[in-house]
Amino acid sequence: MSEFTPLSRLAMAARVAHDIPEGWVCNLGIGIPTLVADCLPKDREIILHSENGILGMGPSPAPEDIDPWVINAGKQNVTLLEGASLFHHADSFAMIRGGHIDLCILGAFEVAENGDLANWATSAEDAAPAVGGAMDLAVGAKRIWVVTEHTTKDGAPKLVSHCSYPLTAPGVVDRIYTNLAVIDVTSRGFEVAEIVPGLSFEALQAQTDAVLHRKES
Amino acid sequence: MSEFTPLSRLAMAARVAHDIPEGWVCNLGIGIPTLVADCLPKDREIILHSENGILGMGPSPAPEDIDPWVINAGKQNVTLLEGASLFHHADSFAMIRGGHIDLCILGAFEVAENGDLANWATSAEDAAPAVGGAMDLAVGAKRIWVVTEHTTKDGAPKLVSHCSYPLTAPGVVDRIYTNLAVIDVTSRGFEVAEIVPGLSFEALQAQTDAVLHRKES
Amino acid sequence: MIDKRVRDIAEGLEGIQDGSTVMVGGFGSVGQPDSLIEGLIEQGARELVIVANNAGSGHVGLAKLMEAGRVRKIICSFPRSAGSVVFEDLFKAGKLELEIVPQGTLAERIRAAGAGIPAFYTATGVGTKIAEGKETREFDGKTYLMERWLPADVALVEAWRVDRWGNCDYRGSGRNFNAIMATAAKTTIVLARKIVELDEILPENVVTPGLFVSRVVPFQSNVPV
Amino acid sequence: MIDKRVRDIAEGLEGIQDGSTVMVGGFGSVGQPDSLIEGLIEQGARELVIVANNAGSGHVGLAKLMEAGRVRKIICSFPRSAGSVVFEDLFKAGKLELEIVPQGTLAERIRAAGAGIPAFYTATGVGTKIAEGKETREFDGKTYLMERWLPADVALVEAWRVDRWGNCDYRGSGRNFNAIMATAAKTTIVLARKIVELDEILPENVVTPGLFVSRVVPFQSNVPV
Repeated sequence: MSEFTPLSRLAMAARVAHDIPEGWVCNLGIGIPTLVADCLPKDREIILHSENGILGMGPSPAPEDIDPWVINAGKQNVTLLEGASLFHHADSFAMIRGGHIDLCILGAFEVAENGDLANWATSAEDAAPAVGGAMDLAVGAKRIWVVTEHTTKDGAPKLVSHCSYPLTAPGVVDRIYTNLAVIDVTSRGFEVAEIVPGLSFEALQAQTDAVLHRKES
Repeated sequence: MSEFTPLSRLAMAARVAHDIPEGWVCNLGIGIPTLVADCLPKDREIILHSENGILGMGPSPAPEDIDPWVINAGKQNVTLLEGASLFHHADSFAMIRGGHIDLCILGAFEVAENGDLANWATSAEDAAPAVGGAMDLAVGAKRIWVVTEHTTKDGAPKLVSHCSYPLTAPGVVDRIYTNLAVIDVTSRGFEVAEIVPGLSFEALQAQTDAVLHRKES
Repeated sequence: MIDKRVRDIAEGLEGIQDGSTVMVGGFGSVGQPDSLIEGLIEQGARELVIVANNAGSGHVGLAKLMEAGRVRKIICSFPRSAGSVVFEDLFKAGKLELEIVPQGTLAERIRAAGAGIPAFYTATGVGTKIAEGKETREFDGKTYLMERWLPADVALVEAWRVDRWGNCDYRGSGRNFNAIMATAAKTTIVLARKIVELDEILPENVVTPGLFVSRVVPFQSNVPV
Repeated sequence: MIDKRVRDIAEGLEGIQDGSTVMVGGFGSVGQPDSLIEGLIEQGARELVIVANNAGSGHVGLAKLMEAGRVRKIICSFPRSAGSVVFEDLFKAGKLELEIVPQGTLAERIRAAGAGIPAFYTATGVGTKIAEGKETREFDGKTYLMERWLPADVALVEAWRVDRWGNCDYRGSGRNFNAIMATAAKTTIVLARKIVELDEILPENVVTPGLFVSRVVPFQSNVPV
């Protein structure tokens, strides 16, 4: 039996942050993706976009510095960096849908080996699904990275051969960061780029509902 | 023989200006329409729009007050009133095409009795016609008033049964101000609202290539 | 003199008809014209179609309007959020029609209505439930959905500074849906946090030019705390 | 550190290929990036497709570029104006392709390219020569034309204040086509009248957010007087 430690939510966020190059414009979804903001390397300028009309978001404010008029898409108070800009929803989504956002980091219910993303509704019969900006981001951003636990709380795989939940967008995911591995979505399917120390490829495969490929070197 | 004096270009502009109610947002085309700006009643607030991104244009500046960065669609230096706003071309034409301009005053080569307007090209074979914003204004503004000489310099009628020149837009003209008359375009065609003193209805008809109707009272 | 200022909320909301489509600006708590919504409950119009990003939360504002049975249908991107109990109850009981629109498509449909564009194509929603019943079309080898404009009878908007011509600016992230909804309605009613003189907002800093605005309502809080 | 500033015009225009579609901002003399156009003549790219409102006048700027035989086609709304002699001569001689687009349709096609909208419908041009060869379609009983987006390889833009992230504002009527062309090109090159620090343009006053801008060129007049 191998010993391994799955990454914490914050460690997953930090792992993603590590891969974002200077100068990229990034949009962060709700949940673990939001944590990425706090993990960005201090020596790189990375510009954060929020759907509700902010480019150049800074860290959360100290309680005494809260400006109630400045919130992010998750409705949390945020700050503005020097160089920030403010705009309305149509301009904001023009940035997204026009391909001007370098990277969007999203959570997921399921990702399929062909890059299909399901992250907005947990069943086709869902009474009142809430899509928000997920579909726009999924098709509009230049790259989609998903950050998610490798399996559900019940141990069911979230990386699957076919999504069973309603799609957010077909074939859009480029890369997946889980608490167990970093996986690229390629033309031949899931390609494992990295596994947490102590976890075997076979053990990772056992928690995944699609064939994993070893990275060609 | 009756005695009459055709209106001068400035008098035509003044006649049009007289009919614009307070509060209307107006766009003025090149030529006589531009003169309307100088004839607006001083006791009415009328807001002038320019395609190149100005709402709230004021009169021409004195030579020493020229700001070379503020010009109208005719490329003339203009001023900004208190309450003016500046925007880009897509927002400016969104105002026009979205039906937010109360009135557009345009010149014309020909106007037909069904409201067809021809004011951009003088023949279908025109080597390099120049349309500018005329088509957008013609279909987008809530009302189109044409101000023009009643005939060409050669005496050919400009108010016609059918336009011979390429159309700017079909069926859009509401009212025509000429140097001889004010004419409404109605469901039964041209309806004469006003004639310059001394000119008979018959004499006006003789200079018009479509049936004129007397206004029903 | 052009003066779009009205005395109070009641005068600002005069004439809103039963069956109207009403846009409600704001995103989260920023730029939500809460006191206009409260005023709309007073005003009494029924069978409303509401266009907003969310479907309200708690028992105030939009949620209260729905709870009062005034809303026939809601068009939004994200109805289910923390505290959206009124919406969920009404929806489950079949007492509220729902049209889910992706947030960017919602914004663009509103902008299109203001700009005279009856329909446009977008990649958002292709290959998903959102595409059901919608026309698709290929351009340059990629598939897009056709989406229609979304005009309204009334827009309820909150702005920061507003002058008597109706020129507006917004504070912080407050322009969100407000600035586009202002362009898309027959009657745009702006709740002004501050009413200012004509020359106070510089021409280059006006976000909503006055021609989009019908009535300017001075801010006064009628929202129960 | 993100720093989009380049040394000079030559560095700003590096890599523009033969056959590129190049947008040129400005309306009248306001916001025309004349020195970038002069630089493009130096740079040497040929067979260009130019998108601009006008077709130049006199023998400077755009007219000079055309006179130098670098332009294959021009897409504009108003080619024939006082002094457009170079355009008229080339056009009559069959040496220049021309696509006439109504000004509002031109602006909207450019905006659509920046916003990821491959096509939209407009009433402008219905029943005219402009409609020839274009699809029409009825919505709610009214006829509209379908128009396609108009993306470019390069946009040449003039702004007033620009910071190292590329955030821009514009002076007077200078945003005109500049602010929309900045969104529609793969490479947007901004001629900055003033280069300023990151915090000098307030967030609410930025007109072109920096993400649209590729290179910031300090203003220097290379335009022969």
